[in-house]
Amino acid sequence: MDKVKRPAPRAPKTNLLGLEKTEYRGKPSTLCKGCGHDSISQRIINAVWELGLDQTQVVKLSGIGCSSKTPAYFLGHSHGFNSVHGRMPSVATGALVANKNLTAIGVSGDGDSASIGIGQFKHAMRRNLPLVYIVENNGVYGLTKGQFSATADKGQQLKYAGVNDMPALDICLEAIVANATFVARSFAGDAKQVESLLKAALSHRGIAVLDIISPCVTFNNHDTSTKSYGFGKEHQISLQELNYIPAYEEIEIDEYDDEREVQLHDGSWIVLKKLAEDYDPTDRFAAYKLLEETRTSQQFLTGLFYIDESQPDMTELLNLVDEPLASLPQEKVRPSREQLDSIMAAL
Amino acid sequence: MDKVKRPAPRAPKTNLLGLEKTEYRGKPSTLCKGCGHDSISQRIINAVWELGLDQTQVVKLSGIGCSSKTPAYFLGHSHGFNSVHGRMPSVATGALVANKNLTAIGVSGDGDSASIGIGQFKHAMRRNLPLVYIVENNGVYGLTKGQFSATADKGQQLKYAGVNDMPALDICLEAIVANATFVARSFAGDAKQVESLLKAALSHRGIAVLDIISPCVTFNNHDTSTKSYGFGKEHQISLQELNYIPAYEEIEIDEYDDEREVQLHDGSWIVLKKLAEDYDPTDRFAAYKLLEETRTSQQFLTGLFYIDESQPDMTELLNLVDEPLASLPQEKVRPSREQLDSIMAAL
Amino acid sequence: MSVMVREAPSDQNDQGLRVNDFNINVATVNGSGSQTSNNVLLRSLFKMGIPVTGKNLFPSNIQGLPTWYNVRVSKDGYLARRDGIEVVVCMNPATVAEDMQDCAPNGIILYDDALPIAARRKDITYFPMPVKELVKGADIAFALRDYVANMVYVGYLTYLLDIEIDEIKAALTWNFGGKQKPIEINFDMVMRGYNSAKETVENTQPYRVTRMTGYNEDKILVDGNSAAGLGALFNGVNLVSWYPITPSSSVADAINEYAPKLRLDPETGKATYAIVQAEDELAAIGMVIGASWAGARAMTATSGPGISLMAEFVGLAYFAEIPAVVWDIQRMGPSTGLPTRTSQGDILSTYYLSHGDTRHVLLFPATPAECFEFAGTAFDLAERLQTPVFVLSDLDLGMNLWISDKFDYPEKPMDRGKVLSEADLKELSGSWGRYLDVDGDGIANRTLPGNPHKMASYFTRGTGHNEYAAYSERSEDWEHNLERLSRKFETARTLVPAPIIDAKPGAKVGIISLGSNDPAIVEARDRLRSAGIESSYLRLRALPIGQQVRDFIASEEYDQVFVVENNYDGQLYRILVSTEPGFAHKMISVAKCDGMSLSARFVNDSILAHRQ
Amino acid sequence: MSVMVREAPSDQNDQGLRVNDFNINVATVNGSGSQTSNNVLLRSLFKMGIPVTGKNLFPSNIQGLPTWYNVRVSKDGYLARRDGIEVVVCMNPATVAEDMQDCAPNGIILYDDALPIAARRKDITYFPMPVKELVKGADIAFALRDYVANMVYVGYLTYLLDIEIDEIKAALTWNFGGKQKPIEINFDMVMRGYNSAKETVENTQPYRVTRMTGYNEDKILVDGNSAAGLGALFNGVNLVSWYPITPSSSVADAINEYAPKLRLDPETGKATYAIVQAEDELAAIGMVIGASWAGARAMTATSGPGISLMAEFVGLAYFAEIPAVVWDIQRMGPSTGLPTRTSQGDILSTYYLSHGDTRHVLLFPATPAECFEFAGTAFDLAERLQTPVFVLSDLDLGMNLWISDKFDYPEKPMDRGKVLSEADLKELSGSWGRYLDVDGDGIANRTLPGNPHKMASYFTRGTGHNEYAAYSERSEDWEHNLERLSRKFETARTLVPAPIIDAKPGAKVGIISLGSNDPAIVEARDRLRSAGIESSYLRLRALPIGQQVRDFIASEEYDQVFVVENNYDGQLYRILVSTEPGFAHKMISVAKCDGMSLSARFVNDSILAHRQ
Ligand SMILES: Cc1ncc(C[n+]2csc(CCOP(=O)(O)OP(=O)(O)O)c2C)c(N)n1
Ligand SMILES: Cc1ncc(C[n+]2csc(CCOP(=O)(O)OP(=O)(O)O)c2C)c(N)n1
Ligand code: SF4
Ligand code: SF4
Ligand SMILES: [Mg+2]
Ligand SMILES: [Mg+2]
Repeated sequence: MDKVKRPAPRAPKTNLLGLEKTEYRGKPSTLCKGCGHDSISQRIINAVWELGLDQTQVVKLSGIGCSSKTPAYFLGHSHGFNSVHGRMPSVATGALVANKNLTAIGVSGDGDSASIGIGQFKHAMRRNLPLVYIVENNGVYGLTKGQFSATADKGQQLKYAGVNDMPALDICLEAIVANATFVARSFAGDAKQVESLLKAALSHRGIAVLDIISPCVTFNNHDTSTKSYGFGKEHQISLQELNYIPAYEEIEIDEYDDEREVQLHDGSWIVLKKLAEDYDPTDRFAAYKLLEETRTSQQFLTGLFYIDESQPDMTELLNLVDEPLASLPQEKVRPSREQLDSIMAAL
Repeated sequence: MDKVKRPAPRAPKTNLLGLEKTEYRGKPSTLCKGCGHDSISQRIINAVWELGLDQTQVVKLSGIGCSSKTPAYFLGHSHGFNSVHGRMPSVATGALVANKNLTAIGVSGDGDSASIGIGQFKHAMRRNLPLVYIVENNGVYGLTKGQFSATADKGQQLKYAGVNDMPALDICLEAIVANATFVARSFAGDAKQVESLLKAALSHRGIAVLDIISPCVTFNNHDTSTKSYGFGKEHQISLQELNYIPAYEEIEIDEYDDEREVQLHDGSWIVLKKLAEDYDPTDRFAAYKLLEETRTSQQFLTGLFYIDESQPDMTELLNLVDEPLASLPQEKVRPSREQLDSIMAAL
Repeated sequence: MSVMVREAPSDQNDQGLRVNDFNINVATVNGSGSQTSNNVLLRSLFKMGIPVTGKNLFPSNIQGLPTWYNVRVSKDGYLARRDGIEVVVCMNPATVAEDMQDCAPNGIILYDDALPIAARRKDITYFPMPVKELVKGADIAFALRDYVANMVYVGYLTYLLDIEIDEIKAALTWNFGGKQKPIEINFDMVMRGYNSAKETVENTQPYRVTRMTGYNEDKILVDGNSAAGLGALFNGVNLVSWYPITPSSSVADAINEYAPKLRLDPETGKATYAIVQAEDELAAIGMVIGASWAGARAMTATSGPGISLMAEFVGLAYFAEIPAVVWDIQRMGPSTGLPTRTSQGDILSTYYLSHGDTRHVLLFPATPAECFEFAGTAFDLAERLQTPVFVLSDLDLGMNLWISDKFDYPEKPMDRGKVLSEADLKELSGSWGRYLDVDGDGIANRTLPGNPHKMASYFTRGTGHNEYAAYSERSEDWEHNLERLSRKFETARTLVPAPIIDAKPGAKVGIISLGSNDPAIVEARDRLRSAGIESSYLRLRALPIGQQVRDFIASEEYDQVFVVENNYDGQLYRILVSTEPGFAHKMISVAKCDGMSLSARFVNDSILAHRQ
Repeated sequence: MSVMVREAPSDQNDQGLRVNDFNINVATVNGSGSQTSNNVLLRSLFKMGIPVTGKNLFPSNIQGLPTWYNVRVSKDGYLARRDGIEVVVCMNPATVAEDMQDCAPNGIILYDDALPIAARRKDITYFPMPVKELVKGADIAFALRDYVANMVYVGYLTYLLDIEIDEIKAALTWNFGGKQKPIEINFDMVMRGYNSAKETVENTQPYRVTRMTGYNEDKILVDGNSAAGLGALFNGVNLVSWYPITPSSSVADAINEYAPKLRLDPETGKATYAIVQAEDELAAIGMVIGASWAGARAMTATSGPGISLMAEFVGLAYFAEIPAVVWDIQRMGPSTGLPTRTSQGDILSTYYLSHGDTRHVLLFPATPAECFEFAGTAFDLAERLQTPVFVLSDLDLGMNLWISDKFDYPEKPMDRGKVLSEADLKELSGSWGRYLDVDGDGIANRTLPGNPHKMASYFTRGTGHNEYAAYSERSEDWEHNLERLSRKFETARTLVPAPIIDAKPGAKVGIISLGSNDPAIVEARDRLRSAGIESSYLRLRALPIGQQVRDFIASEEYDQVFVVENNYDGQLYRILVSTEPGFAHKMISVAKCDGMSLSARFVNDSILAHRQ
């Protein structure tokens, strides 16, 4: 394959749309100082700004929780919907069927997606819903003051919640088993990786699951917790070095055996630079192996685990007209008098 | 390991409790003639009778569907609970916490467990609930006349429901990923295998998931369907030959490299005779590999995919008194007047 | 119907015959194909111009259990369920004994001669049918035999009752969509039955049908659920997200069937609609809410259990003010109840659905034509009021075939409600409030995602918010918001379909009822009249009630106002009483709930009991 | 309380001082540890024998947003929320301006001298507190500084109001469970505040507290949720399955805390209970139903959104007749609403919860002692009636600390209801009917899984069934079953807790209210009396209503019966009116819903308005 021009490291003051980053801010956060979720919000602002997306064509959806509050804190010019606990996916599904041209970012928590919400999570994967599905994973219910969620490690101890004696659900494994087409894990403390993954996810065709470990500084941040900053900083191992290259930047082709490029639906590229052993993120089976191993060894491995650009997303499968269903004029959605007459005649 | 005395092939007229098999019947079935579910009911009757279980210590639970109706058709002397759609696991959880000495058989359908019920399914796995969880899997909603369920194959066509363009959820994969400790697949048409698996499942510690392909003769039984009798008879491949050996039968130990014996919680054994390549059902990872391969190749592989007898089940983890909570006398559950006084004094 | 028929029912017979005025009950086994025979029977009678209803009494199972089909022919045009069966057809060994017992005095009984016959009654004429023999006689694939066997009783009835053979043939043709082979096979079997009857029977029994005019002309025969589905398609539905449940599934089925014919873009052949089978009812309503929030016309169809599961989500739509259309084809509850029996038992729980202070808009269609119409009304109201709108039909209306007026083509343009476009925002130079009541009707403006105006976006939430959709925990904001919501509810009173009132001068009795009870009320009023009791009738078509309903209840003319409904607790009665406490003393609950549609007799007797 | 206090409120001051009769409002930032300071403040006043209430007004977030703590001291023993704040403590820059504005005429304001101060008012005395300086002065770990800073205002108040220092110390000791280190650190900071005040201030302001007797003796200070948890543990709870939700979580927390001390088997050290955190509310109620079906005492605690999610399952328990205890600690709905504000908005939706004809038993505790008691009552009723029982508390009662009577030890043995043992079945020689009403009270016998008798088993289902639990679609069986269920509901009327009635001779005004409104009613009645209006008061403790409630409503003595509740739609009023339509005309709804508990003033003014 090809030699690649890296994007200019220093981001310009304004983006493709000539807007400054401040334009992409939301309301001030009401989360605890230092909450991982706030840094993820910042990553989203950066990614969307750098991609030069038009905020009015983006929607933000969430369930309930500290994490689910965050859509109020980024992209202030996008429509947002803070729905009910664990049911964000169905709301997003409806919104995207109504207007398939929207770019949808879903924000959820581990309680919201793995406990009450695992059902809708699963079916969103099956449908390959064109949604960037971010799970801000801190292993606890933050907003209700620190109970264990379904992603809490077995044997973990918390001052308030006691010991968790049940095994964790692995968001990434759950996603892949249910046929998700873009599955990655990252760490709120790793700004660069999160942003590259966000950009790639926003360019992906279908569901893109980002399981982002996002420490709850108030209820689950002591170093023994795998969801803490301390643990993350100490133990995070990146599977690859990730670089996103937008479609508009030309890229020259040429062999590099320590690199893989995967072209995304919109023509952009995600470049994966091998760090440890070689890994093929298009091999679903390799993903199982890797994730099962890291789960048992409690390794904190991050990166893009699986990607498949070949699957049609849900709205494609519905064979919808090009125009959003929501904006179709009456002529297009009300059949003719003659059509009614002929049906009446037949009954 | 050891040479093994096979149990007498011909079942005796009465069982350990001196009861005839007819004693284990339920009400007459109201399902369609030839429905796979009816044969599974028969298998349950045989297994429970041959194991000589006391029906009064068994409970039958189900959700809603043709499959979920079947508990009325077997074990007429066991308490049964036909609950609501997709929520059998939570009802079973409550019942088992109330009385951990009960043997619980849960019957569900693919719609009941994979569509509306995947959430409770997942959490039952996590908790290692001591339940024999049978999914009578026909790929459709029988009782509502043949719509696709979440286990219907992608691309499958049905006269009434049209074409299914979504990938299937694989019950066994979903179970293993969520930490189930006994996972098997079988075919309603394979009486011997179903019975061996049922017996093993009834002896297992924790959750035992049986994904039994059970043809819906009315809505999904044409040979092109992977859930049909035709397809099953034609394509079923058994991973192992399974033999269940009850605890009371002595078994002599001695090497056999084409056989594995796994001892179950109650001292009984499940003997797995290798048929194709060797397979270790205690290797979770091998299970993924196998299931993912068979899923992609649309192979119909049956057998015991995974077993782990080492995990405590939910009621063990709760550290409950030996006597069922439900039958504790008032002295044991009402603290003393002194205890109340001291609490009052402290407030 | 409620306006056409006004003569008293008559059991008179001219020269000993009882013409166009009796009940037929066909007892078969479900899954045995009897549905075809019964539909053919019903359709041919309908096409003979005879007022007729067919009610299918089927079990909650797929195959092998008893099923009954009850046909009422009524020259007077009474379409309610009527007790008493004059013509009994027995095809089911499991129930033959009971079925024969149910036969009215001087009735007739047709039965498969293979059935075991209980002691015969003197007053009854028996017609054994050599079904097996006739079926053998025909050369048809073995597999099909069971299915066509039921055509034998159609043949016998055709002969005995004088049904026009051409109409039978026409009905068969219609039923099989013109496919020759099945038409022939089945018609052949009908004729074998017909001829066997002709040869073996001397037709002295009194029951006859004969062609009528003035009633069925340009009427259609259709079920309420198909009408609902068609109504949705003719009123711009964009998304149907549903989860299968009896008796609502046929709403989605109808849409599935008609949509490709009606709603594909002619140029591209692409769809202007989407049908999504959700994983459960929570997801179904969630998708409806998401789609409606984004500006689409979205609906779901369900029944009681689904309504209960939607409770939390409905509260969100109510409070965040998002349109949603939910069809509840009511079946017998509580719980799973009787999935194949009818009821109006979801009125209370739906009206107050979800925690906190909530009240919802409910529509009550009474006929297929109204199902078609209300499909549009529901969307218009949901988008105008920005709130969930429930259409409460029931199994009887939804799944049975009814004689109906042809559906009127929707003349009014669709009302998409207060949606600010980019242009509107420019005009307002971007300043607007999502929950700001600009004109006093309690309804605020909204914008749709994707609106390119920089100030279009707002944040939707189920938590407390102020007029500008900002999060707020302030008491004043909360109260202010609830005040506006109840102002909106007052507006709803003025927008929902007005009741149909048939006020009779001098009537002292007022009757309020709803939905599929209409035929029973109509007939009961005629009976009451012949008993000297004149009544006025208000058919409620929606909640909340408007001024006309209040006036009717308040009217000095009526010393008693009976609230007639098909549930156990008198649910509508409870709502009316708590809405109009001032007149509670004169309202009387007339409620019954046994899985059957109401009969005129029940209504008549209940009211009489209070007039002694 | 409702019986103790009967003098009129007094704003009099002897020698210019206003003693034990004013409000304190402390404005802080949540997550800043102010809870400790406030609890210490409240507890020391309580221990001084002074009637006092503390209401925590906190945001739905974890850290950084404004929080207020409102303390009312009332020598007359009035514990309702009272408008007007005489003593303001400002610690939060974000709200200092508003907080100061809220100060009543002639009030005093204590503030962190680092705060920006708005224009000063003439009538107010200001007390700047050198918080930063005092904190610096003490040598404490940097991390702890923010937390102890709040002790400064405790010190200032202690000096200004004359709070007994020993009680402050005692309260601190209690609060930190005797741990010396934190006690010292905090007490030191209190004293620094105290001394700084003493040195810098000449205490001419009028507000004082002084020890009282006759009120708080052998009373306790406790929140309703802890009482509920303790009540469950003392009444044999076997399973608590719950899903976290504000404001109910502290019920499970209390059980978590006390259970190991109270409910481990002394010999084995094993648990006689289980606490299971479910994956959501559907699972929580499902587990409760499964466990109760198997014979355990099982409960869950939730709030509005959870109640909505439980709707379908509750219908199953109602119809299959399975006990279940559900605590609904009501918060502000609809939807997610205001999770940290109080309301009584779930009455209607819970009473009619689930589709089909359903009505449920609701209990309304008014005090922590009653929460403790009703925890047992709920289990007894659920097992006796074999039906779900809901205990409707609210955030105000559940999460705030209240002065309460000590809890009475449950004397009555637990009522496990009609459960047939193996012996019973032998006696009946195995013949019994699960839904057979043997004694006319509408309640049938049940057996538990595991009962070794051969005939013990039966099949439980939410579908139609006959008296022997066999599946049935027959109309008679269905009606018969619903008839029995309503007979059972009539029985419930006789078993639920009777209302507390305080009838005054000659009273023309009747007042009906429930739950945590009690203090406001008590105080309002005193005000009304001084305005010359005597009233009788019925505190409803349960639905369905029994004879005493009917008689109260029907009583000739009262020309008006006011139904007072903390929601918008007058939900209890609607239920009472539809239950007693004959007296609808004299019932008047007095409802308000702004997230705050009701004030005596609101009740008083609303009733007065109708008496002009
Ligand atoms: C139906 C329902 N049940 C319970 C709650 C209470 N609740 C709010 S947030 C939350 C858990 C949030 O956990 P998570 O999704 O991990 O988000 P986090 O706060 O940790 O970011 C719960 C249980 C609710 N709002 N709705
Ligand atoms: C809440 C709810 N939604 C829908 C239904 C209708 N319903 C009954 S059974 C069923 C599907 C059953 O499918 P499956 O579990 O595969 O059982 P099968 O009939 O195929 O054996 C549905 C949707 C219901 N009973 N309850
Ligand atoms: S509680 Fe935890 S998750 Fe919630 S805002 Fe604070 S730090 Fe973040
Ligand atoms: S419909 Fe299908 S699943 Fe149901 S009973 Fe008939 S064959 Fe079995
Ligand atoms: Mg979390
Ligand atoms: Mg199925």
